[in-house]
Amino acid sequence: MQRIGVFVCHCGTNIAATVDVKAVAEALGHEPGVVISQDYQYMCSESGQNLVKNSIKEHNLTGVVVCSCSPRMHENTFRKAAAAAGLNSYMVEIANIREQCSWIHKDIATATEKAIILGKAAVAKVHLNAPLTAGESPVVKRALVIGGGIAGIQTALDIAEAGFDVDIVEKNPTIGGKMAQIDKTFPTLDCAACILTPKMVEASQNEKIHIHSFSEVADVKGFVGNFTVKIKKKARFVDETKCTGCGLCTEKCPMKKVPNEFNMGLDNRTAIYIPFAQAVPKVATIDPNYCMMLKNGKCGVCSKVCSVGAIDYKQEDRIIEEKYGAIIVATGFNPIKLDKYDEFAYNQCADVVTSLELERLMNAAGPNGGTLLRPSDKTHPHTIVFVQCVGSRCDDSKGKPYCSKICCMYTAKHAMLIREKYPDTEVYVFYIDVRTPGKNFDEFYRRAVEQYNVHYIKGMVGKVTPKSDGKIDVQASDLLANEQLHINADMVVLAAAIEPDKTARPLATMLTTQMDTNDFFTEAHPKLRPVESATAGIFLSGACQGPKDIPETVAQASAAAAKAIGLLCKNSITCNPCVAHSNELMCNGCSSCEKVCPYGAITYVDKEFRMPDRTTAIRRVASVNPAVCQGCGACTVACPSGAMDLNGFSNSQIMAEVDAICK
Amino acid sequence: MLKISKSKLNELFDAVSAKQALYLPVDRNDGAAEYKKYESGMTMSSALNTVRSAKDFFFPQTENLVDFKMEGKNIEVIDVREESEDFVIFGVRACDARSFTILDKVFLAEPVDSYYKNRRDHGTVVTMACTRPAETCFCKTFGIDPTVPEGDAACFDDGENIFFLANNDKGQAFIDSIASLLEEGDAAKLCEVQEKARAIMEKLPLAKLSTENFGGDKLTEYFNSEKWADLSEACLGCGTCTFVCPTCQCYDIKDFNTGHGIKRFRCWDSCMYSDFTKMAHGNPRLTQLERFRQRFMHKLVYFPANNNGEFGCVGCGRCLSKCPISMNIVKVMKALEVK
Amino acid sequence: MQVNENKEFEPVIVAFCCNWCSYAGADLSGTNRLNYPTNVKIIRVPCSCRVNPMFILRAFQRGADGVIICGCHPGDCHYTSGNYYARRRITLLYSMLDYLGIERNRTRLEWVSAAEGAKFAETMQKFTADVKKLGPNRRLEDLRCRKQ
Amino acid sequence: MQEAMIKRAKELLADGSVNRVIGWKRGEFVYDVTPAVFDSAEELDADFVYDDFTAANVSKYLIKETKKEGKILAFLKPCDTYSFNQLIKEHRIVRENVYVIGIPGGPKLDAEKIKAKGITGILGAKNDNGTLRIETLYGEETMPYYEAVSVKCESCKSKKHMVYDELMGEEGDILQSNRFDMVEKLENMTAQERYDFWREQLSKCIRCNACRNVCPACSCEKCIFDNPDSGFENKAAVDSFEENMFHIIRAFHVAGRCTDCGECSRVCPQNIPLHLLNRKFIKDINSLYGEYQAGEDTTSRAPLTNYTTDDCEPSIVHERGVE
Repeated sequence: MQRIGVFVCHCGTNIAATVDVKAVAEALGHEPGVVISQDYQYMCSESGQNLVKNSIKEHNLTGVVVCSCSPRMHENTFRKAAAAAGLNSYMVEIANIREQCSWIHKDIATATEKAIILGKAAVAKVHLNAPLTAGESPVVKRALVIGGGIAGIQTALDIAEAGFDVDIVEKNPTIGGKMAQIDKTFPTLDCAACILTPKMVEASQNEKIHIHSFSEVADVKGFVGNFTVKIKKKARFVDETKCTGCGLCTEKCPMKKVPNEFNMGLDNRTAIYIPFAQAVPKVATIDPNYCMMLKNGKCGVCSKVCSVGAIDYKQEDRIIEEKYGAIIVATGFNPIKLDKYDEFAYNQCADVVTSLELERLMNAAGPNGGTLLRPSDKTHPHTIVFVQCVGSRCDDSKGKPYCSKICCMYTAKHAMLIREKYPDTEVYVFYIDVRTPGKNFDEFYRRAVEQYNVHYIKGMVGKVTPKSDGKIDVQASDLLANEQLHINADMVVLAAAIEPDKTARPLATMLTTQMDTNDFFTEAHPKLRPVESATAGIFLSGACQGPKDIPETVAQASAAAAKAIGLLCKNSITCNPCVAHSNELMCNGCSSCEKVCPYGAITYVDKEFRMPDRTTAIRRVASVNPAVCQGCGACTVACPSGAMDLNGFSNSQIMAEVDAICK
Repeated sequence: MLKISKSKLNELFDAVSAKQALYLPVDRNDGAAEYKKYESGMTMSSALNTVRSAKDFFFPQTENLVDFKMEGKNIEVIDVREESEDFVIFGVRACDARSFTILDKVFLAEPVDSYYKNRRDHGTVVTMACTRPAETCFCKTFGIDPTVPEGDAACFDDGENIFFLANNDKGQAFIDSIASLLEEGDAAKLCEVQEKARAIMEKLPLAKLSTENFGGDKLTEYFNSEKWADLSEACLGCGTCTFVCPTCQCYDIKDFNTGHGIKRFRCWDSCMYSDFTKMAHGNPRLTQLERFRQRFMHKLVYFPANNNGEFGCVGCGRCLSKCPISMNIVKVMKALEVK
Repeated sequence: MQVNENKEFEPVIVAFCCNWCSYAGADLSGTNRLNYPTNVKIIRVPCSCRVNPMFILRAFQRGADGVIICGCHPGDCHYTSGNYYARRRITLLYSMLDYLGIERNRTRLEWVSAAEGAKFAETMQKFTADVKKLGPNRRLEDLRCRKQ
Repeated sequence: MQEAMIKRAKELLADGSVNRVIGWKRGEFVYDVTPAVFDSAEELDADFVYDDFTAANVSKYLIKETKKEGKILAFLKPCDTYSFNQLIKEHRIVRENVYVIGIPGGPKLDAEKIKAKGITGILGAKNDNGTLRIETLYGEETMPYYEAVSVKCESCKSKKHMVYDELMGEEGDILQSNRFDMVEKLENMTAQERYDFWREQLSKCIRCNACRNVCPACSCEKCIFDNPDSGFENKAAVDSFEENMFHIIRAFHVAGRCTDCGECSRVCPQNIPLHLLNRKFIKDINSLYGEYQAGEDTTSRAPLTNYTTDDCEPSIVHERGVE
């Protein structure tokens, strides 16, 4: 018979206001096995925990029930407290009488009645609890960073700094990500390349960092501390080890009409290409969709001109397998496609561009070598209209419900830069409201308005219509002046909403991590664990978790790195002891459990048993690897004989709860 | 001899059931017969026997012994025994009738089983003589004459009429209670029917089966017989034979937790079950062979040993037709017999 | 549960909630103060695939009038595949109960994510109402467990 | 056929390719045959029988038999081979210790069905093209042969052997059986009617466990219903709930593994149509998750240890059929 202590928390008035905590403590005191039952103001407080500790010692309790908030909140708190008092932490059960009782019910009588039943269920369960000790599993001292943008690079650098090997998997031929395409950064207006490319070089030169560019994660198995990942190195038809990046091939390649994705398709590249001058690794890649040689075997110029013979048309995708202790997701973002936004004539008019396209148009390495010209006729624009929140904060199906966060600031930046470089250009910005939280952000925005006379107009652009004379009619409303406007513009820049990269969803499935409805990765706790995913050993870096500007991204990247380092520092991690185990005497070796185990934690062994008829026989029985088992319990139901059971959620425990609730 | 025309039988049933509960064998839609509480209009089954024996009336498959009421930490014991209602079982066959005397030896011997006695005292057994014995019948082997059945009162069917005969006061009381419906009748035709039946008895495939080689003194030669291995080989270890058997009397006592109390009940046990007589130390009969042997040794050796020669079988033949693999006491006796 | 004239029938409802989505969803409806009937009592299980059909029958035996299972939406299972197995098992079980003539509305399965506090509350309100309409569970009850 | 089988069995015993033979043993009457293991030619000559009444499925015995020394010859009817395969799949039978000879199957007869007609004193039974001529203590009785056919053979699903080392007689075909008709009939009843139907049937249950113990899919070392630690042990159905509980859970535990061999219904002393529970699951699985026949092979994944991401939702139960 257990000696159980029951502790009922008031949670200030959160519980006590709707649940008669004294009555609950009183009622549970009469339950069999309960030797002490009392209520307290704040159980999670220092003194509350001490109450538990002291009671355990005084009444030498073998089990503890805390009626309080959700176990997701404080189960660990009380488990630690119990452990501190020398009681196995798995002898603690929580009755959730706040989230699932006091907060949802109004009538004190019925709420109290329910709280008592929930308490009884917890007591009934504790009666069947058994002390559990967590096993240990080793940690592979190597990290995987998925995504080679600024987030991934920063995370990798920090982890390498701490002395651990780290691999970056980047799906594009070069790392650098979106930041590499950006011209200048707010609020300091320093050149993005000037601050990014050194980091890219640093990453490539750090012997702890191993970059798998033009590669994708193909499969993830395993668990925290011990992931096995298959990485697909896509064929780039160039031997990375040989290519010097001299670029001769790209000059000689006859296929010169390939839209250049680095410049947002605003100019062209060749079929064999190096994305941009500072690419890392600086290695050429052949685009099989355009290369004549790969398409119909005619050409082969690049291999002729390559002095080191790096070209290899026969190259195929390779799968490499690597073990990791931690995985950091840094898959980043993309601007949404604007096809659905005909009102802005994005598809109809070349001079209606997205902000990212504008970045390239203004960039020295861009299509026009840095002079801002209209894509259509390469003339200098005199009137430019910026449209904010295109697809952001949007309740219809076309766009995204959330605020993309970065647009207000980069638009202010663009406006300012244009006014700076081309004072003769009029700049209009149509906004819903201007959001400038962040260090020196609002000052920056005000400079745009006050110093640079950018025309900020609160209001929405209704329609953008290209005119025959090449001009663009922008029809909008000024909400403050409450009037309709027509602006005769030369260019329109759309601040397109940003969304998670398309590769994120399938990746989340491989990693068994959760995502929100917008495909942003869900953090383990919105406030307290912002860079961890709910799945142990998987961390979140940068915009894959939500829209972020560069400083925020870098900050989170380092935070994720710190978390990962914390894990990698350990030689082994204690695993969850609430795992399945099979009663070999009951097991008949049918393999049902093995088939449903998502982790391959169940294997079969032939063991010798003494049979009822006093003979010994070899029987095939299931055995569970506690380090691999994650405790889902699928096997326990697949097993008809009930040989398979789950620690902490055993058949008898759950049934005891059922009985207590139903009686 | 008092009789009633079969056409008037329902009047009789109505009269009896007006005074006390009346149970009789009725046909189920699946062709088998079972005892049912009489409701006006029911017709008695002509089947030779019911699937479940009549022992249920005195020794039901499950019965509540005592309750424990739990409130918080206190437990209250509640005696649930109550006086049984008076009832009549009508149309019991000779074999089942004999099974009661066997059960009595178990349950009415000291210490008396009050649950059993309660029902026994309040039940009146009215038997029905057999006219069409089946190939599986071997009651004769155990000295039973199915044409003159035991029971408190016996009935005889001559085709048109049912004749009544009291075997004891209880039976007499029963007949008196329905006397108004009965009339004196000539039993001549009845004797022919009985003779026919007896003639058939002689021709039964199992007519020659005898118990002379069995009994309390045969322990050693049979217990270690090497035949058991073959005999028990195909046994599924199910409880069919024991549960359809009118004389099997083993039971288990179990507690059921209702959530707010405990119901302690007893239920039939089967020596074929793996946990039969399982005790704290474990199970004394670990293999199916041992459990299988137990059943037949009990009926053919142990029981007579303890009950001055009375065997624990009445030859009703239920196990012969119901065993899923058709292994039964007859095959066992024939296999064991030292010729 | 007994019905007596002066008091309206209050069903006992057992809700098995997976720890990662639905239990969190229940917490969320609490955090957002979204009311649902007190009849609903939640049992936390690691995953919907931990719910053994025997638990469901056990609940009815012991006096439950309705049993509902909540798990992560298909595709979101914390254990990747658990709720897919649960879906098949529970579908077949419910179908069998229906086949045996047990009222359909006594059993339900709903996918409730950690973000769907509102859905959780609505689901429980609806389910409780449906079970109330059915009245006390008689077809799958164990008379010995009935409260005197 | 019987003679041919005995002859072949004796050959295999003689040349030492098998050490034992499992088959059926003659009984006291025409119908009470018992599954038995034969070790010698003499035993075979004396007692081996294969006739209208050898309905028993011997494949489950092979769990025990193939763990013994030496090799055993098993005569398997088409339906028995499904059970055999399923047991192989579940690692219950040591394949290399058994030599399988496929033999033609039923329809087999069930003496209980003859007796149900009120025919008693059975001494012999012969099939006189379609009419069953029964010799009894009270003279000859006749009945249509098909009316005496064992419930397991009433709607035969296949005459094809799924596995054998050697085949006697013709290779048969998988049949278009009407085995789901009764299930459909029940599905089309109202909930109340279904409830009443099953109450009437299951209330007959005496918990003898014959259905479970004969079932080739029920091969647990210890059944949860016998295991005091499982929390579900119940030796007798004390309450109608326990009748439901036992049969629902048993059917669920064999769902996707049950080959529909029909033994459960054949052996039930109370004639409960237990196969209708298993067939309900089989029918549901076929319609919801695609045609699946347990025992057809030894490798495929059983429906309940498998899934697709677009499986139907349980709510389908509430939407289809009669409430």
